Amino acid sequence: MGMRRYIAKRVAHALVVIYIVATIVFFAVRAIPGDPARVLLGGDASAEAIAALREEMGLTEPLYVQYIRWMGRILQGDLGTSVFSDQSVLQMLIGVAEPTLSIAGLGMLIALLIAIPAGITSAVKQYQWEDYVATTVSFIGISMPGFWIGIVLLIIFADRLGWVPAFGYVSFRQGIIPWLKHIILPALAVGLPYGGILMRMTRSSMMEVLNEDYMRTARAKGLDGRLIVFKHGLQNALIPIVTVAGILLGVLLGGVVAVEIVFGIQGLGRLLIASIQRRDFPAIQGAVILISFVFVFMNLLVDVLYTSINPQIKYGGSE
Amino acid sequence: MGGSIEAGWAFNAVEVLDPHYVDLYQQITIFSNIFSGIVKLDRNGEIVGDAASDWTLPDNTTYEFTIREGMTFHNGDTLDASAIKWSIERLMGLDDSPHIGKVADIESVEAPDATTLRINLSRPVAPFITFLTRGPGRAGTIVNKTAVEEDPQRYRRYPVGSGPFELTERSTGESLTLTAFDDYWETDSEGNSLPYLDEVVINLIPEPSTMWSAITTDGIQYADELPPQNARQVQGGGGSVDVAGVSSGEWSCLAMLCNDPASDEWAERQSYASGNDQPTDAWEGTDIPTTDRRVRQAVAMAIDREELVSTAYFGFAEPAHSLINPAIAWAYQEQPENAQMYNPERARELLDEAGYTGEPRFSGSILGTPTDERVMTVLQQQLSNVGIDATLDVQQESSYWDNIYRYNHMFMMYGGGGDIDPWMSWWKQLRTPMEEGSSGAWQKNLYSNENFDEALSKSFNTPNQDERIEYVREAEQIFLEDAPFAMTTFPLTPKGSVTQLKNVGNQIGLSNFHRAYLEE
Amino acid sequence: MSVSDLVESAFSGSSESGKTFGIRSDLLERFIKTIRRDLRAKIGFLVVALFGLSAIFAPMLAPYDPMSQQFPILMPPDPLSANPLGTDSFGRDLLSRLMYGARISLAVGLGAVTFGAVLGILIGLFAGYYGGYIDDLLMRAVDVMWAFPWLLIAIMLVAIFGQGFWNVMVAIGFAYIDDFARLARGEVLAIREEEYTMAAKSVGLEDYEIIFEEVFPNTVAPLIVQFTIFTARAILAESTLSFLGLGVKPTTPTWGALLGQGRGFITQAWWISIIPGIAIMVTVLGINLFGDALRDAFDVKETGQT
Amino acid sequence: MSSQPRPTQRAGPSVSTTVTEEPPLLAVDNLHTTFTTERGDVPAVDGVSFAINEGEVFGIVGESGSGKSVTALSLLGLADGATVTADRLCFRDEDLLAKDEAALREIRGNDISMIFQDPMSSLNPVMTVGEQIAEVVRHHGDVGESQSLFAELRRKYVTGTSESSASWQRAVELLDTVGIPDPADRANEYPHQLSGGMKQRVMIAQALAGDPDLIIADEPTTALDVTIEAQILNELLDLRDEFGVSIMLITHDLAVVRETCDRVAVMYAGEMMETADTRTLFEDPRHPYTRGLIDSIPRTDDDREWLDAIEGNVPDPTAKPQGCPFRTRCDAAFSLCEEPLVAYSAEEPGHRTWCHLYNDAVANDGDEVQRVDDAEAKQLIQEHEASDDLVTPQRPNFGGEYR
Repeated sequence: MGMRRYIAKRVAHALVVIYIVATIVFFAVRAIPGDPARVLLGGDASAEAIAALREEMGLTEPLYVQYIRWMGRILQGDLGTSVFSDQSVLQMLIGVAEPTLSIAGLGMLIALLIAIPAGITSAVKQYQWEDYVATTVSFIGISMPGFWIGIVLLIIFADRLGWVPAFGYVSFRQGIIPWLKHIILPALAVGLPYGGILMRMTRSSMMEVLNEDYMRTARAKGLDGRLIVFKHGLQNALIPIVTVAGILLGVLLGGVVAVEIVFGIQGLGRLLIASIQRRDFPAIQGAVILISFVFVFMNLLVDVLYTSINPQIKYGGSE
Repeated sequence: MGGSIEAGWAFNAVEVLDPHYVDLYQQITIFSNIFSGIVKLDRNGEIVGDAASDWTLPDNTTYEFTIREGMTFHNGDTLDASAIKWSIERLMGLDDSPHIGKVADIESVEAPDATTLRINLSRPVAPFITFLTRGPGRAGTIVNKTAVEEDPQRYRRYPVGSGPFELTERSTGESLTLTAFDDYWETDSEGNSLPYLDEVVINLIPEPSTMWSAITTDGIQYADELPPQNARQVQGGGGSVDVAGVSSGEWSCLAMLCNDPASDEWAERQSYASGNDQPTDAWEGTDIPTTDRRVRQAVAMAIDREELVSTAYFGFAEPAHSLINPAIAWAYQEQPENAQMYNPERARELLDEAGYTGEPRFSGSILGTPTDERVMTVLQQQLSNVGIDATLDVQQESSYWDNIYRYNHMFMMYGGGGDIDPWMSWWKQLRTPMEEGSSGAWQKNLYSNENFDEALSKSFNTPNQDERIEYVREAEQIFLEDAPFAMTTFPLTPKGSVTQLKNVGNQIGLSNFHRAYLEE
Repeated sequence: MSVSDLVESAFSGSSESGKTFGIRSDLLERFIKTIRRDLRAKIGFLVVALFGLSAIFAPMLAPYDPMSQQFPILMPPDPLSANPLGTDSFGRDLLSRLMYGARISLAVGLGAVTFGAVLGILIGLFAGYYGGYIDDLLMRAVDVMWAFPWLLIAIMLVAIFGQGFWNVMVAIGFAYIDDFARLARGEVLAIREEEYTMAAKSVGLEDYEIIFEEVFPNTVAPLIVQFTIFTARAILAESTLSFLGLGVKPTTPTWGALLGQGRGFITQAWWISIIPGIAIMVTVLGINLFGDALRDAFDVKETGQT
Repeated sequence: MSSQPRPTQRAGPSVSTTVTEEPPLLAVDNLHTTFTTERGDVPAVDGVSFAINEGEVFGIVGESGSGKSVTALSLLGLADGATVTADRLCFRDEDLLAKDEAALREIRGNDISMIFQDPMSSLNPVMTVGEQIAEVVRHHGDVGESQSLFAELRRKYVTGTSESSASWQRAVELLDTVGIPDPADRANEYPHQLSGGMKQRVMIAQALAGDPDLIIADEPTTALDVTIEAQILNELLDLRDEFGVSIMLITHDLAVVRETCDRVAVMYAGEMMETADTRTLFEDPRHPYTRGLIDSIPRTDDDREWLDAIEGNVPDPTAKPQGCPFRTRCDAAFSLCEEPLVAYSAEEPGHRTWCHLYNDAVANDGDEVQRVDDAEAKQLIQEHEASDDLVTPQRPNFGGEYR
């Protein structure tokens, strides 16, 4: 049936994109000046030792050979071994993915919880005080660097008030409450700017919907205001927002990197930056692939969700 | 007593803990809780027995150790002379180990019986005994045969030693758990078995500010390294945190290019150090002021070390007037004669003499890593005060190392750590590079002086400390005369512990918990 | 659907929509009218002007040399003292550094978006105008770019080409290419079939003539709005990169770098990280307000999809 | 017949003296609907009076922008951002102006329901047509299904409306009534799956769902092609016969009026021009504008060019000419036309014309003025004027109604 074929098509497309991304990254990292062998052995290692290690790491082979080898391994789901830690990149990624995804997830949740109601309110109460408050706040939210929000929150709630720990991450497996305590500030830091944008979106989208003929129809039927907004308006208003939420993931993921640094959380972003500084090629490639993967597939998911909340589209995509 | 503590290490990811591969101080400070050495440094920085109860030098090239009885590895294997023999010979076989040089002069290792270990050197090596210390030395740190042979790769991350603690758990980028080793041989004066602590969880907290808030909010009880700017807040105590600034045998300087790598004299020679056959032509047709000794002396005098200490280090450093660092108790002098002292007037005179009178007198760039940034920023200002215009080139570590061996910068931030013998800061760094052997292998600034080389060789071949000190002083004087390095500071590492935590061993920058305890 | 659209719509105040064509003639006029009429525009313009000027004239206005370490370190702000905004950890005057910082931050912001806009618009125009496989090719390329979160692109580029003013500018701008491309393409598609394009074709104008003389001018309005809003984002981007230590040379004062340097002192010298943050916030807020007003003035359509 | 001048009575009462005895279903007297914009006040409806009786089809005809749709919206308080005033706005003698939003909701859908011009945009794209009808049934409240916000949202987002529920059954029934084939399946489809005609039928079914006494159909057929148009109109008439519901049919198309309406009012620029029963209007059109319209009927197939019959365009509502808004385009315009308009009754009961040609002081042959006694004429006009100023109830400007 249409749905399945549509998804299949999009998945294929997504995979192609990821493949290209991976390829670009492969060559990009090798363009980064600096020698992993030297970083690994430390500055003062002997030339011989370094040469030996480069050999061992397969860095001496011609680029295309390296590339083919690497692709081969990727296809078997092997992302290689970290130059720096002798550890399978996959394991490393799994290790760091949890905190990052926790923060991103909670961040997005916060964003949505703030954005949707606020957006609706300010659309419905257009040019009344609720609208002005919501709009102003969202504007301020949009205008702050996420990591800076993080710093401010850290100073206030962790350092001054001491309500939550200032650093690190504990897995939810060690208990939901501690987990939340560790990620709430980072999540807020990434969520607020994101929520700001979403709120603006919701507002304008909702306002368009409110002016639609079918909303007038609903009123002519004698339905009560709240019912009209939430039953007839909301779903229509959400249609564009869903798409946007997906796109914004990029913004959000980007935000998480800096926020992880502020809160000293060993996440994907941190790993990526550290790996780049150490020229840990396999790790960099792995991280980038993972990020693009999450990004592309979240958007795929969003597209599917989109088609499901919008009965008007036949699965030809949202074009 | 007992109890367990959370500790913080300012590091991204501590992976390799196999002492024969470990290169970074944060790793040393961890594994010296896990391993025993043949010898170790006591709290005064003196070398004392560890696995060896005692040792003698029948002659200049032979070390004979008496090994304690009843020591075992964490996995139950007995630790006797032959186990140590195996450990040393393993290192001798590891080409890719950064420490192989330390055992290069070993002719043979013998273990005639369980309690006797004899090491024969091919020639006298004065600092040799320091190589065998548990912490910084690493050559004499004893690894476990069974575990290594089982899986060398795994051993790098899950080392098995014989120290007071064993590594029981680790999660990458997060934490390592050290658990007290019940069969640890050593006891305190009352005969209580050591260590007192049951468990030390080492959290990796790369973020200085979060390290600080962690220890102030009692998230951790010990910090291997605190951000100096915060540490300075609690100096003088009073708070819930005690901070100790300890020397880890660390020194730092501004290395100055002493010769043109492309010159006839050096074109070949530089490759012994750098491994690049083609010397850079970066200097072609340009004059390199720092090749003039007077200029180097001037730079050394332009540096206000007190200000450096207070601004760049927030007080956590000693001003360095020479290259012998405080951790080398027997050779360290705060101000030897002709020490490098702050004297801007004289510096300007010297620069005038050298013919650099312009405005600026000359310009050059300083190469450094992000960690050097504070120091570089202050130096830049100080150099400009004597008319030298320095631009800062901050490189990520990887590209820093690439650049430094291209000799394309006039100034380089450089230093060393864990140097517990003068040889460690001199031999590879400043001696003339040779095609064979480690001499000058780490030359950053192409310095060469026969007399200096000579003095070093002598001091290297004279194990007897009293005779040796003469040659050390001689070399030091030549160093101060030629000023290949403008010394800046001996950095101190601010170690923080909550007031209840007592008696952590911080000699030469270590964090040894094996006598540490929590006060009720 | 591209980020550009969502940002557009995210910032759009009015739900009234409808494309405006042939606005080139009265563009400037509308500009001025907007500023005169719309409060948001007024505020925004004033803020931007204020920071812009203080940046341009920093050498004259700044009380001290931003590099000279002449004061006691970590002095808290005190309006009446020599350092109204306090000093940093080297004893440098924060106010002066902030002023000089504005130069780089704003310059990088503008430069980055200009770079992204020029490339993106070119791509978009050609893709949209020619359609067919050229379109496919260019747009697939854009798709791939879009699969990278912007920060990734920036980090990579900086890692490869090294830090420094121009590199960072490009690194940031690179991430906007796809957004501009999509927007420009969308606009072109919308008006490609308009009468005047047809007319131009019929009188036998060269393609490039049509593109640049007929089509492009009519895509200007949305692009201007886009440009304004992205400048705001570029400034944020710069601050993030500098904060990660991947910005313009570590030693040059930019707002982000100041923030970064403040990081180690959060607990004892909040002002080092808070004050530059506020500067960033106010500027970006100003630009956003301005852009928002512009959108309403230009009555730019907010499209849901690409 | 005597051409004896009869003093015309006040509009209000005169309305009730039309064909039937019992009070009209809907009585509108001197309705004003004014939008406040930054370009000044816009009087979209400017003094409109008419009445609709039980079971009657009443047509309001006029060009686009003549205020006919706004009139309809004003009745139900759906004219957003407008201030509505009237001497009288009564449904079954209940004053609609006096009602607050909540009270109006009770009226909407239940007593008076609307059918809008464009079925494509007037149906909610994300709800099945069945549900869109069913919710009205529930709102009508005699099926005993909860219509609380929570219940409704649960139906919408969680459970969906059960096919066995009374409201759904009724919805299917209604779809059947309006002639939609296999309604049970159709009920589960979304608007975009239906043809234009189908959609409009759904709209009608929806309008019927609360079995109202009055259906306001605002250009119900403009968006449809001619063949469908006929079907839909017949559908409406059948319903009238079947349920005895009254219909207020708003259109720009006199042909449609002739086919369907019992009585009709002609509007121009927010004001009434003429009202009469359909036959009379077509046989004896008195207003020049009405004549213009009738002359142009043959060309109804196209709905833009037909006004060529009358030169010029509808005046900008913000800048309406003094007195008769039509005078600028009127061939018969003369000295009195700048005086405020008042209604002049003709012989036919209920036939009234807002044109000074019919002032008793004016002698004319219906197209041209022979003689005017200005003094007397103006005096007569003032009498009409005077009779208008009494306290007018008004509905405040609600703005958007989503509270």
